Amino acid sequence: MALVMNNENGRLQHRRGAIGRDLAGIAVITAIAAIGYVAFPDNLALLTRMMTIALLVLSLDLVTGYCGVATLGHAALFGAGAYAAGILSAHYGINDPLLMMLAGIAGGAVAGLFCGVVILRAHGLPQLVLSIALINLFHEFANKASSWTGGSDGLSGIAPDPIFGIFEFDLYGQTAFFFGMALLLAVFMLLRLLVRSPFGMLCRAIKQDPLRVRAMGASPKAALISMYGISGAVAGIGGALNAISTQVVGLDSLSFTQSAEALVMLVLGGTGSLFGALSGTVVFMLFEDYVSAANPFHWLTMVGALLIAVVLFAPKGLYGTAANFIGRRREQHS
Amino acid sequence: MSPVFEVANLKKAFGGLAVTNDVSLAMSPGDRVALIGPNGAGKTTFVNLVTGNLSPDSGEVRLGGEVVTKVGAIGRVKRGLIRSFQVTRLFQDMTPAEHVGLAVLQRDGRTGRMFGNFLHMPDVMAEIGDLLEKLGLAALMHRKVSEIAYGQQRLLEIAVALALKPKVLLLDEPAAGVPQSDTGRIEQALADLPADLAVLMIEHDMDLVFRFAKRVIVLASGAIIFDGLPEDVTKDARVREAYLGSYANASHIA
Amino acid sequence: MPAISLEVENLSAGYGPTRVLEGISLSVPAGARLAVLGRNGMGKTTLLATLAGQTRRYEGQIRLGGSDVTTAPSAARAHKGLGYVPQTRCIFPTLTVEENLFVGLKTRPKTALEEAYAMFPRLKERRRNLGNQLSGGEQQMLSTARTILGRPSVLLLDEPLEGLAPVICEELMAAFTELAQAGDMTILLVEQRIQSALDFADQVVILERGRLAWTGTPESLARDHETVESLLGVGGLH
Amino acid sequence: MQTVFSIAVDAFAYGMVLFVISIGLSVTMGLMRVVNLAHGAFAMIGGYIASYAARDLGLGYAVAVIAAVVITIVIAIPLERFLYRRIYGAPELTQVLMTIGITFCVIGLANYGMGPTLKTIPLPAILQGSADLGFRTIPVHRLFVIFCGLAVALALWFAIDRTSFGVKLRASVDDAAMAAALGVRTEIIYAVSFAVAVGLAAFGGVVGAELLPVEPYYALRYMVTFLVVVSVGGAGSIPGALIACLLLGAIDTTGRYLMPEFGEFFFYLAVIAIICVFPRGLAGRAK
Amino acid sequence: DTIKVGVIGPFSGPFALQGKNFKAGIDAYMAVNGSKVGNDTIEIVYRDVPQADPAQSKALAQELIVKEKVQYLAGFYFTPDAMAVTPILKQGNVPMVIMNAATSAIVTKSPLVVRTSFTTWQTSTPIAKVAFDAGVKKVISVVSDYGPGIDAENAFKTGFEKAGGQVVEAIRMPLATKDFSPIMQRIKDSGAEGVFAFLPSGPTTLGFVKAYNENGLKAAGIKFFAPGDLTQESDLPALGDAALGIQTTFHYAVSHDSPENKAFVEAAAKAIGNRAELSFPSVSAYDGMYVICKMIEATGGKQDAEKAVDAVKGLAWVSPRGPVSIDPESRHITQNIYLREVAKAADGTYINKEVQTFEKQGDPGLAAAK
Ligand SMILES: Nc1ncnc2c1ncn2[C@@H]1O[C@H](COP(=O)(O)OP(=O)(O)OP(=O)(O)O)[C@@H](O)[C@H]1O
Ligand SMILES: Nc1ncnc2c1ncn2[C@@H]1O[C@H](COP(=O)(O)OP(=O)(O)OP(=O)(O)O)[C@@H](O)[C@H]1O
Ligand SMILES: CC(C)C[C@H](N)C(=O)O
Ligand SMILES: [Mg+2]
Ligand SMILES: [Mg+2]
Repeated sequence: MALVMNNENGRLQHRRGAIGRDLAGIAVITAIAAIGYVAFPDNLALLTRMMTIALLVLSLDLVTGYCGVATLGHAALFGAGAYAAGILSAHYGINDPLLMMLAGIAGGAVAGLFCGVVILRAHGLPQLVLSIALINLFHEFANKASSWTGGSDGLSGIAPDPIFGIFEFDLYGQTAFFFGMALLLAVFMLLRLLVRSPFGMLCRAIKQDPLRVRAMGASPKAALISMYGISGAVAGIGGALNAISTQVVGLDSLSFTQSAEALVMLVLGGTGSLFGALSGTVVFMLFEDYVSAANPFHWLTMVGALLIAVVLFAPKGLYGTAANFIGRRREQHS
Repeated sequence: MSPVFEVANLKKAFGGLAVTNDVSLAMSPGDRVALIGPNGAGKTTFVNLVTGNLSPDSGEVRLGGEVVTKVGAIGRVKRGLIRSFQVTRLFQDMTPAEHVGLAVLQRDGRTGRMFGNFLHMPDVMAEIGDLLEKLGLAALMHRKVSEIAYGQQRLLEIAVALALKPKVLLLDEPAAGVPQSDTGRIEQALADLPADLAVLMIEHDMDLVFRFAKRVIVLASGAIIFDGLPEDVTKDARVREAYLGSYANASHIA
Repeated sequence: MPAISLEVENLSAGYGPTRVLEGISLSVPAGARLAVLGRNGMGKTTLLATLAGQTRRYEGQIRLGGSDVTTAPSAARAHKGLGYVPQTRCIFPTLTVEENLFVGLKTRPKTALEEAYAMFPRLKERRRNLGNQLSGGEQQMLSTARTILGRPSVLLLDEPLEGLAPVICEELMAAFTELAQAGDMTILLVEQRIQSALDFADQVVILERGRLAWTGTPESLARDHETVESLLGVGGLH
Repeated sequence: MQTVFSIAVDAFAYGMVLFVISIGLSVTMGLMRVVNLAHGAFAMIGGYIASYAARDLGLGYAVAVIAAVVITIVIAIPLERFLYRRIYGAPELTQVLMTIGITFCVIGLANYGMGPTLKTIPLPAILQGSADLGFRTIPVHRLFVIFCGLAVALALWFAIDRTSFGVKLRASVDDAAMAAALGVRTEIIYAVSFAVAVGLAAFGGVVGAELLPVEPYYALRYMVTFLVVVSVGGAGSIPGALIACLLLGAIDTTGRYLMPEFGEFFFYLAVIAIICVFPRGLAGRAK
Repeated sequence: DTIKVGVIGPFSGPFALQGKNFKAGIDAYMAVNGSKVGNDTIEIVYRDVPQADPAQSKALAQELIVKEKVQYLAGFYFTPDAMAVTPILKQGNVPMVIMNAATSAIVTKSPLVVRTSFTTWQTSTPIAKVAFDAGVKKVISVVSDYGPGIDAENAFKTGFEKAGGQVVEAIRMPLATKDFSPIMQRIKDSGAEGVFAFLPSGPTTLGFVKAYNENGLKAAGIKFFAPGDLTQESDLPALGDAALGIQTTFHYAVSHDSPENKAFVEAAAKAIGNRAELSFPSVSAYDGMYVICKMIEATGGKQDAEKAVDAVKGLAWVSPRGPVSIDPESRHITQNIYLREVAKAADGTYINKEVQTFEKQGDPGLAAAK
């Protein structure tokens, strides 16, 4: 039994564990990306799309997995980022991808703060419904503001310049792929720092018992709203990447469906861990891509079966369950 | 000495039930007060009222002379009014180290920091170590709270309150669920508190009450029916009947 | 229902992969009053919860009044006469006091509720309140009353005095003693206040890290200062 | 004035349709605490069965309704036994994943088996046509739905608040382990409640089919509507759900009349406003 | 050689029916004409985009071009999905044949786009004349509040006002509208003699048409005009008697009486399995395949997008829907638009019966945009 664990030892182990997992994380992401690059050199667009969605799912994990906020409207943040970047290019002719990215971050963060303020007014199911109401309002608003957003026809005319004036966003999607990869890695690293920081710990505590946190003198609401802002920035990066690589922004990026799909991916991978968010996205999208190409007409049944199977055999999500299993093995061996 | 903590004419009713009925009391630095009374007398409600978890129907709460009735629960904590919970409220997925670490960081206003890790902050770790050692939880430091026994959770509850370095500490049945073998640790931890701290403890374990308190307040049906020295409380007929029963006759009081 | 016996043979149990109890064997005759003692985290709650069918059992047998209930689910054990008052009270928070008691009635008529109110008049005053609006002590009363209403033959009590006023504690212990002596119930009591437990029990077991470390009578334990000190961590009993 | 009356009638009728279709979800979500996103899937299955019975087999409407409810329950029994039982008490998000998975499967299978076209349930002669209210006419079918809604509301309220089954169900949901320890056979309680909820879903799917026509995507298309009305009412509260349906029906109808182009804004802003004022839903109990 | 054609469309999800029609049209073409063009064999690669999702559409198109090495892209039910693909056509050297997406502007986004379907402007303009000729002078327009709906509203208004009528009110209602009673009340209160409506084909049309009848609008003699989306053939069995007599204008009716259409319907019905599911996207897909085959012929199977597109500019042929041609300027299809009325056929099924023909209609939408 590991009941009596030496203090100093425990700490060291924790420390080593955390840093080890950081490095492992980077290694794994890079490796997967490299494998993806080698295995699907002709399908970089799919991989880029996976990265944009991964950013959305990571961002969702920040509020759902770490703060316990139930939301089916997270695409609002993603879409805000996408439209901000897209409008900058299509209406103002500012085509620098980095500037567009900044616009996306800002758009996402602002939407995040706004959504946070509204969504945090309730808990549980009513909270879920608030988020649904919000995403529908965003969607409807974008539909109405068609002179800005192109409405249901989509915002076209986005023409990002080459990055640093050299790397063009072309048919083969190399630039978009590496650009996305760099962004994803950077975001992942920053988020690893964030979730382990005192602030991250505070958020986890809030998820479990906000009243207790108040009794410790911290304001759950203030913390959650800041987290929402950060989450918005991350989703905004995903949205902007989407706008830059697709060069069209559709209303779907601001839809309930997109939000729900992101939530499904997150839960599939396992909430409350960045790896869970990533693995959920990768598995879901690869699976979907594979079965929908194999049978474009009836693949939905297969996806449904996958989700059911995951709940039955990996109730904490793919990564969550695997991590649990490995953790237990380790404990038994020590 | 001027009181650090003062309550004046506090009233609260749930529906028709007056749970806190015109309660006034004051505590000075260094006070060690036990608040006892029958079940449902309104002790926990009193704590909820003064900490701002409930809002009173009327009356006033003052902290260090400042009226805080309108200040929220968080503001009162920041001013040094700390409570523990009768039914443990802990973060089930977090470890004792994280609980205490969070309390320490929050106290120092460092929970807004978005990088770094408390495990790498020597000052924080030292404080966590000391406190958990004192309460006998050092060995469980990195286990999830959901996996430790109830009695140990009770001790952690107190550790968290202490980590916040209160000026006024309100303990709601700190020893409930803690075995006799460990109540000594609680007493020791309380004894080690700075002398100028005011402590109010709600407790049904009379042995502990009489060892700890220098002053006893008895609450019954929402009103204070006794406020005085421990020696005198067992002599009060109303208290004996409503609360103590045969305990008062026993020879436990040293 | 009259009291029945409870036998446990070589029981091991725990939570998921964590083993907490190891090879516990006990034989509690009908009408006996057994005190289960032990320091913090030694497995007392786990033992009672396992008997009630609430944790994972790995090995061993449990017999209730001679019939094997080892694999029976919780509800079936309850119908065979097992009553369980958990340490954490487990009040149904969204049910009123009366509804909480109602669940405990099993098949008895609604009029039996008065028994509970007679035992704890406080509950009668609060009977329309929701479970989560009760004070700590009131919840404790409700939890105990709820189980007793079902007239169990074997009653498992996990720290039933926690949070109760001294005068109520006395009354309650007296009531338990009476129930056992009348042959209505076999009682297993986990209690932190060793003195109260010893006053009540006619048999004592002490748990140490999930194993039975000591078995005997209250009198012999009171004399055995060494055991008291090493297994209970208390410096002698008064 | 006449217009106002007219709108009021429409609003009431629409609200009751919403109620009939979503009330089963209030049972699963509020009482059993399962976020059952597959509610629409069961409603749709009911719709398909009724359509098949009435249109293809030429059975009577009443027979079709009963067949729909019964067969849907029969289909749901194995699902309850092997899938739902695994997620009682699980975290909400796990339930979301499982029930979305079930929904996807049902959609896929319906699309495969029944084809992607709309299916109708022919109404009997007495439910066809319009009734004259004096100042306007209203489809007889809507009156029928209103009647069904009120009957269902009353029966459910009685079963949940006034029967020992209701108490045991609520106890099981609050703390299944403790309820079991007190002798409540929670599995049976759950199975029965689930069957009732599914039966209600099927019933709603059939009688609501005039407004929400049956097709494979039905299962997801109206999910948001169901979720919203149930949660705004306060999940688990029958009167709450009724009030929410009538209120939201009224807001939606009025908004759609006054400013159709901002219809969605009206509806969702109202939802946000209601929840901000009643953070637990209109009749949500404190937890 | 094998020449691959990538088809992107909604093959699952809420629009699965329309995707199924794409496939039926394509299969029908292959069944009638064989899958060989010269020495080349055509192979179709399907990719599913269940709902409008430009990012996914683009990713799939990219995959089809780069990995599957398709020489032609086709399909595209939704405008944004088509829009997202236009920027990569040139570099990919791939022409794109649009089999549905109905916003006029798409063809302007790339010279490699050819459209064999229709535009909302194209199908909604003639109904204005029909309404005016029927003696209706005041019309209220009611459309779903999204791109195609707004196109329809503008097209009708332009046409109707030109004819001399007046659109007294223009209502846009959210796509997700379920209960249309309040809308019907609005129509009644507006005092219009007729209503022009646009709703995308699918479930909502049922509620709309029923509400029109049940709220007494039909009885009150308020005439109903719409483009054919509202009465697509696959929705007719559900609409039933409620739709009888509704007049719509559209580019195709399954009941169109011509030998070409008979052959097409027979093949397409076989391909789709259930004749009742046949609807307008199938004919666009069929003709799309025809155009692609012409392109393959012209390029001899070599990948040369520009040449391929040039070859079909001005191409004219007799489609199942009637005589059609590709406008060399816009690369959009010029076709007859028919006025149809929902009627009960001899065998008891409901059909759109053609009653009037507007010949050789181009796309007025492009002109309007200028
Ligand atoms: N939200 C509420 N609504 C209604 N009644 C309440 C509510 N909260 C508490 N009460 C009632 O107020 C009374 C006082 O409760 P309180 O928790 O303050 O008692 P207490 O003195 O702490 O008792 P104990 O010693 O048992 O913990 C109880 O009878 C309780 O039922
Ligand atoms: N849910 C759980 N998962 C894993 N381990 C647990 C769990 N609950 C308890 N334990 C462990 O089992 C051991 C025994 O716990 P138990 O609650 O039975 O002790 P106890 O004797 O009742 O203590 P107390 O006097 O504090 O109530 C403890 O070491 C505890 O850490
Ligand atoms: C009316 C529909 C056939 C038009 C199609 N949905 C589009 O986006 O163009
Ligand atoms: Mg209390
Ligand atoms: Mg215990």
